[in-house]
Amino acid sequence: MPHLLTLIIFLPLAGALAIAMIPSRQVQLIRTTALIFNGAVLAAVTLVAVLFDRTGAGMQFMESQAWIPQVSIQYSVGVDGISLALVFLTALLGFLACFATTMITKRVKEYFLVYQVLMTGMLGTFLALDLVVFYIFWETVLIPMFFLIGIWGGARREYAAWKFFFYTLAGSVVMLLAIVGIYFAVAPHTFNMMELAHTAPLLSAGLQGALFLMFFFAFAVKIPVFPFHTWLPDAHVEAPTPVSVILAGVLLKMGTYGLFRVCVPFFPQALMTFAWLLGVLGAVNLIYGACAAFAQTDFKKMIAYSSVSHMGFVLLGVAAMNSAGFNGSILEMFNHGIITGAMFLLVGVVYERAHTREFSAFGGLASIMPRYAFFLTFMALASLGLPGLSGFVGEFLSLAGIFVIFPKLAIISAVGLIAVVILFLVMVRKVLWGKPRERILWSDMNAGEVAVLIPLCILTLVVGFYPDSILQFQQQAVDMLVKAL
Amino acid sequence: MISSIQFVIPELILTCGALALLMGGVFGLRRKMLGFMALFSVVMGFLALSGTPGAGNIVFSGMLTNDIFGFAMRAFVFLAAGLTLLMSMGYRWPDEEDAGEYYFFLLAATISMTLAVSAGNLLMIYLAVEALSIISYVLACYFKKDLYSTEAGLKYFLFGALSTGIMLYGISLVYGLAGTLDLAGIGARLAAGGIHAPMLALAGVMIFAGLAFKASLVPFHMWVADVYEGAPWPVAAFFSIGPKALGFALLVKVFLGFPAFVTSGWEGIAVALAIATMTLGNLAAFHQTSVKRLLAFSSVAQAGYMLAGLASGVPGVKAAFFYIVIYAFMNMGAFACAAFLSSERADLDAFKGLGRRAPAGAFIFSVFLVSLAGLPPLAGFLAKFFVILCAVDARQYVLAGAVVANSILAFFYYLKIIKAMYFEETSSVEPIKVPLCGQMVLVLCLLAVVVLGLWPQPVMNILAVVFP
Amino acid sequence: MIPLAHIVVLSAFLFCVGIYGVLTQRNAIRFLISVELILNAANINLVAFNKYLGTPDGLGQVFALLIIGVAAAASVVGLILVIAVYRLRKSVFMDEFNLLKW
Amino acid sequence: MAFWLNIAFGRRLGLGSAYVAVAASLMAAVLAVLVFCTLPPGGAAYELVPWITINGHPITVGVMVDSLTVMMLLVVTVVGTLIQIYSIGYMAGDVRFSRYFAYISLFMASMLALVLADNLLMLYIFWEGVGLCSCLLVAFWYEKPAAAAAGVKAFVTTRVGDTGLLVGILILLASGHSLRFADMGGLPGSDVLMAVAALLIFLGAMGKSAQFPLHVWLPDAMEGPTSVSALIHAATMVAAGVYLVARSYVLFTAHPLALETVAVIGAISAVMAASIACTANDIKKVLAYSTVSQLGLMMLALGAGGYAAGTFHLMTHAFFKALLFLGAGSVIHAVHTQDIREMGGLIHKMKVTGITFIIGALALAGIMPFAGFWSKDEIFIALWQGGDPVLFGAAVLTSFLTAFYMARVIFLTFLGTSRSKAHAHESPSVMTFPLVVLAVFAAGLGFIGSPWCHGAFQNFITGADEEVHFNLGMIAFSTALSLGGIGLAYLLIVKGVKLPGSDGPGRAWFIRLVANKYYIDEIYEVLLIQPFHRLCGALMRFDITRVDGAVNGVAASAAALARFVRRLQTGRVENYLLMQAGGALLLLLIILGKLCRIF
Repeated sequence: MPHLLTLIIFLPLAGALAIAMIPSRQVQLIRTTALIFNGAVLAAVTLVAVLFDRTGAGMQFMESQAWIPQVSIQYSVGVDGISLALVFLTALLGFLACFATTMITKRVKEYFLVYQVLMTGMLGTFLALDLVVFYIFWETVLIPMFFLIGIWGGARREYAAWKFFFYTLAGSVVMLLAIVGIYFAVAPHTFNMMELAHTAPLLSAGLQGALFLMFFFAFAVKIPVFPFHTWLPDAHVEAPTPVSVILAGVLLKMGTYGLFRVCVPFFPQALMTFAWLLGVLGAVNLIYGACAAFAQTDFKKMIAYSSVSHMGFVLLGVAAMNSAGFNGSILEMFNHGIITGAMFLLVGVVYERAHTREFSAFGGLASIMPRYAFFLTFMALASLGLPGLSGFVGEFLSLAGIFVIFPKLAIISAVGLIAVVILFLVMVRKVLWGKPRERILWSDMNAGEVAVLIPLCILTLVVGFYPDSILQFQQQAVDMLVKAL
Repeated sequence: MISSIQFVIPELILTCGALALLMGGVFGLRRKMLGFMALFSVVMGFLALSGTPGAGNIVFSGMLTNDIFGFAMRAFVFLAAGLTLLMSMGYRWPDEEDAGEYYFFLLAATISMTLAVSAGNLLMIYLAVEALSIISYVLACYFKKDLYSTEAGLKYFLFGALSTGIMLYGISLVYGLAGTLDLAGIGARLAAGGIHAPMLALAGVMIFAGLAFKASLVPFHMWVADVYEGAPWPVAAFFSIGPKALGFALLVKVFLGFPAFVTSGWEGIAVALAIATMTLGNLAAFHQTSVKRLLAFSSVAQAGYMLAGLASGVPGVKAAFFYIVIYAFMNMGAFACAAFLSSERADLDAFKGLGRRAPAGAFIFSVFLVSLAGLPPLAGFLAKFFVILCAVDARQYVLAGAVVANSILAFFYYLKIIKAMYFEETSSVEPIKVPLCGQMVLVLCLLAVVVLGLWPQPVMNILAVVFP
Repeated sequence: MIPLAHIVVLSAFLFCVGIYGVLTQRNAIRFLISVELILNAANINLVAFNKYLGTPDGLGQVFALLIIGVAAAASVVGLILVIAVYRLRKSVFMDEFNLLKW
Repeated sequence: MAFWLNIAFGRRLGLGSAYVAVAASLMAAVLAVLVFCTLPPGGAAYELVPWITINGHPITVGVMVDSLTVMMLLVVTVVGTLIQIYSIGYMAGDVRFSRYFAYISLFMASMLALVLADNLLMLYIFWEGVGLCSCLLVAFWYEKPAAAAAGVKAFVTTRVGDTGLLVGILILLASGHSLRFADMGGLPGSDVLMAVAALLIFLGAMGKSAQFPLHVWLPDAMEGPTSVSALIHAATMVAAGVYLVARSYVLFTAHPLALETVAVIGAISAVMAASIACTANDIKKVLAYSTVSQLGLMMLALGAGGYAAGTFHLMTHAFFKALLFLGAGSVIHAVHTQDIREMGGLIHKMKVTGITFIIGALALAGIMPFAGFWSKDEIFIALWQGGDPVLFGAAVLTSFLTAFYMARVIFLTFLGTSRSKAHAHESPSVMTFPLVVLAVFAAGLGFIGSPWCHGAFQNFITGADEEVHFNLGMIAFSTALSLGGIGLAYLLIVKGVKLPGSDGPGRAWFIRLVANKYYIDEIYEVLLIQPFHRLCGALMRFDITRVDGAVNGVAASAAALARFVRRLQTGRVENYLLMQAGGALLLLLIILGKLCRIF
């Protein structure tokens, strides 16, 4: 399979073309087509994971093709341990979210068209090895997301779509400047990430710092890092359920992935200088996100803010600059994708029944929706970092990593973790416990809804009990990163 | 002399075509027929262009120059004319009146532009630009019973006459300072030195004002929106690519040919004007509700990006012209889409629900708008990317920053159109049909925008030859 | 012989008058006349420079003639436009032409 | 072999049937006995699979079995099995019957794994696991708002302590030490960091074992089913804190400060909780505070160096406290109230329950032949030897109060006349059988630590081989103490004697203070919970108005600027011209300025 990665990237686009051919009346056929193509992507990604050489630290399945030689831009893709986890996550959530797309009834064809384009953008971002190509895929995500939120979203969808678009755009144009800046800074001029990993660390400290901050700003908006996070609650809340899943599960990871792919290997000196900043922001994210989430009355908004909180761990892991921190950080990305994705699915389940997301409308659901109660409790526990479930491993590794460097931050974060615990427990109490309100005659989750959640639950358990199942893929890549520092 | 005649064969073909059109109009040929005739002569002229003698000869005793830059720009002018013609043929004109004259004027404008880009003498430049201006006034005023169209024509005239007048005065000063109007001669004289610098600067500003007027650079852009809005859609589209590109070509020809101008602070001026142009253009477009005005201001902003390229040294010129080529396609595409999908002076409400009524049209329009905004993987992104690349290379960091900041601003109003088309619904569900010629121009531009976005080599190779 | 400087000052004066007229006149016809002043200022320059700097080919004078012709054409078109507007609005005052704005 | 314990309990969630649960825990009990029988001297450790590597330190999933482990295994499996049998009766008819057993099984599995874990991280993982089960079981009747709130409170409060444990683990990790218990002996002794780590680990133990000031969750946790209270909040889980301290005892013994802290906290908890128990009227609350108090006593013993005493008391306490809770459950089952003021004379109607309860109470009060006496005696001896009069006094006071409140409960509940309107009846045999078995243990278990058995327990647990002698003075003293407590209760409650000065204002103030649990909940409410709510609300508002406001402000200012620029396009030619001319003039000036080097 010489062009496996290219196939993975453009398979969804092919799906989009196929969907474009189908008349918009044949809704079922469109759905099936989208599902088939996303399933094929998942299968291909799984194949990559199976064929992946876990002992190799470098890029694998590389493809390289000169594109614009005048400015040495190459179409270059490859996968290593860090991107593999995220690509798999993307493919999995992409498939599951596609499967869970049952509530979309208007303009189905257009929905799946943009959805497929979105998939290509996300997969490409994680696989690109050339900064320009990376940027192109990165930006490709914006417009489909703008549509997905703006057309199929909730009541304030337009506001949310605008805000999402412009906020993240503001971040990415800064990244564009930084990309151009790094191109001219290194000798020989190149956009190739593999070469940059060798040449960029040689830059002067000041230059590294400036470029690092520019890149970091771009990623910070996407992650999102306090104080650039306010697009997130709006976008997550207004987006339809499957899109929220993708947003939280994959889009946020683009930012953190960028940290690992760009900020860490290119600017080790700047990373040393600004590690405290990352650490502090991580801790702030963690606590601020949890506290802000706690005060929400909207179920989905609460989950959205809790994402901010979880992303704090990823930042902490990066700030740690050691193997535990990086491993924890990457694992946390993966876990957060799974857990929060599932959380949004669960919010969607009650939203479809209640048509509201206010906590005050719920209560006592455990009595009338036992299956729902199980899944929600399970995922809430995973979110709050219960050992034995996947969330804990990432968080613990991140904390263990940061403790070596900034013990005070680690302690503050550990204490802040209590807020996360309170947050999710109180959520469970508000939604599931208590007396069921009168006149609620909601049905429990149907087979489809359960089927989507089960793989996520299994992954949560497996990673929680045997984290090496994921870690073994990334270990070599992380070791290489750490060694380069 | 033979080579001189050979050199202008394309223009001669166009002239013949134009005259034939005038006659055809008099004899009452159908608009469609006239359109084909015009297109035919442009295509023939384009073919003839490839047969003109190689670069290097002096033609018409230096009034025209036969160089590769002029050659490429002539080809570009033919391209722009061809696109405009196709669009005009696809456009739903309200009546059959004055069709012959319309096409005649278009061809005449094309001729004056080809002459302008290959001019070797300031006077020739003035004459060609003045001719183009006069034709443009008439074209803008094409709906002569229409309050808006006539106002547009008059306004264009008022500004145009003043601008060319000022330019002429500047030319006359240059004549006094250099003793010649021949571009090569002026260059030699300037290189020799000893010219009264403030006077030269005064002349420079005056000539710059005249050309910036055509290129719609701030502060000489005030006319743009009013004129575009009053003029018919195809005319506005033509203005937005033909004369604008001409303005830039002449700026390059005149200013980058004068080393003295470049060294005396023009680079800083160019940077400042580029930033001002894109910013003011985008800000003015920000709240527009009239789509034509919106696109007009957008074209002002785009001029700012092109100027940003020019302000970034020699590689920047290449980037600027890459931008101009891409811009021609995407802007023409955007104007064409807007023209076909709505009416004259349509506001944003007219675009509501177009995603339903004309799915293909709305999609293509969105592609053009997104490309204008500069989102990958479309050609508009690469164009902007190269400009930024050159700006950073020339250490114009502020300029590069302004370009990216402006692209955020620009997204706002481009997306507003897209939003109207897709997010909002209307009661009307009647589908909108685009005529065949219209479809052709759309597909042509779409292909260019998409293919050049993924594979920019053809244009880059040509530019590499033009600017060695 | 009149010094070149005098002629240049004259043309500059004409130019300024033209500019002043352009900026202050609300009447489109007067505007046209002011523009003609600017063009003539340029013509004076061309002719004078040609004469005083002694360029052999006399191009400056030829150009002046050409410009007179072109200016005439421009004025004609301008007048046509003014008339077209006048027909519709019964006015030639430019400050009343602001249908197209913002 | 012990690994099989784990497997047997691994994934049984959802199987649910009570019999499966009971059978499984019975099997576990048998296996535990087997482990006990085959335990090699000095314990055994099995490293199983590598789990994760943290900065080069590999963490493995491993099992460690030594005497302490075996003791805990036995306690957990035996008590657990009995309580599950009891639950069959107690939970009969509940809508979520099978869910209950699923949770209980999950708890048992976590608890056993916790006990078996060979390193701190593994322990921590299952530590949280038992916490979760506790939370779920407390909130088992989640329809009751109080139960739901108590569940949350239980988890969150223990989580505060767990954070300490977590940080403690992090300190050990970061300073390059092994997390394995077996390797802990080799740690450098004088390191201040290690003392901090030990204290933090103790913080975790405080949370779990409900020690002051983190004890507040335990009384509230009584909202759960009584069998749960017996299993989790009396016998096993809360003892995990003590277990943890015992398990990492070397860390503490290396640092006198750490050990002292343990003792002081234990003493405060013991006395305070005992005093509160004297005023509580809810039978389960009395027992809950009693648990806090007894756990404090264990901590006190450990802190004073009485390793064997503490663990011994842990074991005996597990049995008699489980017995008491189950008895209380039986009573509640019968009279449908928890308020002891509404009971009375129940011994006539519920003979088995009554007698076993009294046995348990006597054990708790520390009356001669019963289990509690021997272990408490050990603690007294240890404290006496420790030589700190204050700590010893605390233990004495606790012991006295314990006897007092247990007697009070007995007098009010089982003796005297019935004040209950409900028709009480004896519980089914499936509930009374475990009571009887536990009563046997409560009565007899103390002997294994008594001089008659030559201190078998102490030698087993410490691995030493020493003779334990009678300390007649201490025996007499403690018996007198207990009897004194009982006597006081008799006087006050049965005879209605008023203590001199008990009506005085100062005394009333004191009683109110005690009855309101020293206002600790209220202090938390004011100092922590309300500020947290306010902080969250403030942060949310800050988020909306400031952070988001800044973003929207940027957008709005751009829009305002755009509006202004748009207004520049007046449509009037003269304005345009003026601007153009001005612009051109400006250009000229700039250029000229540059020429003249002004700029």
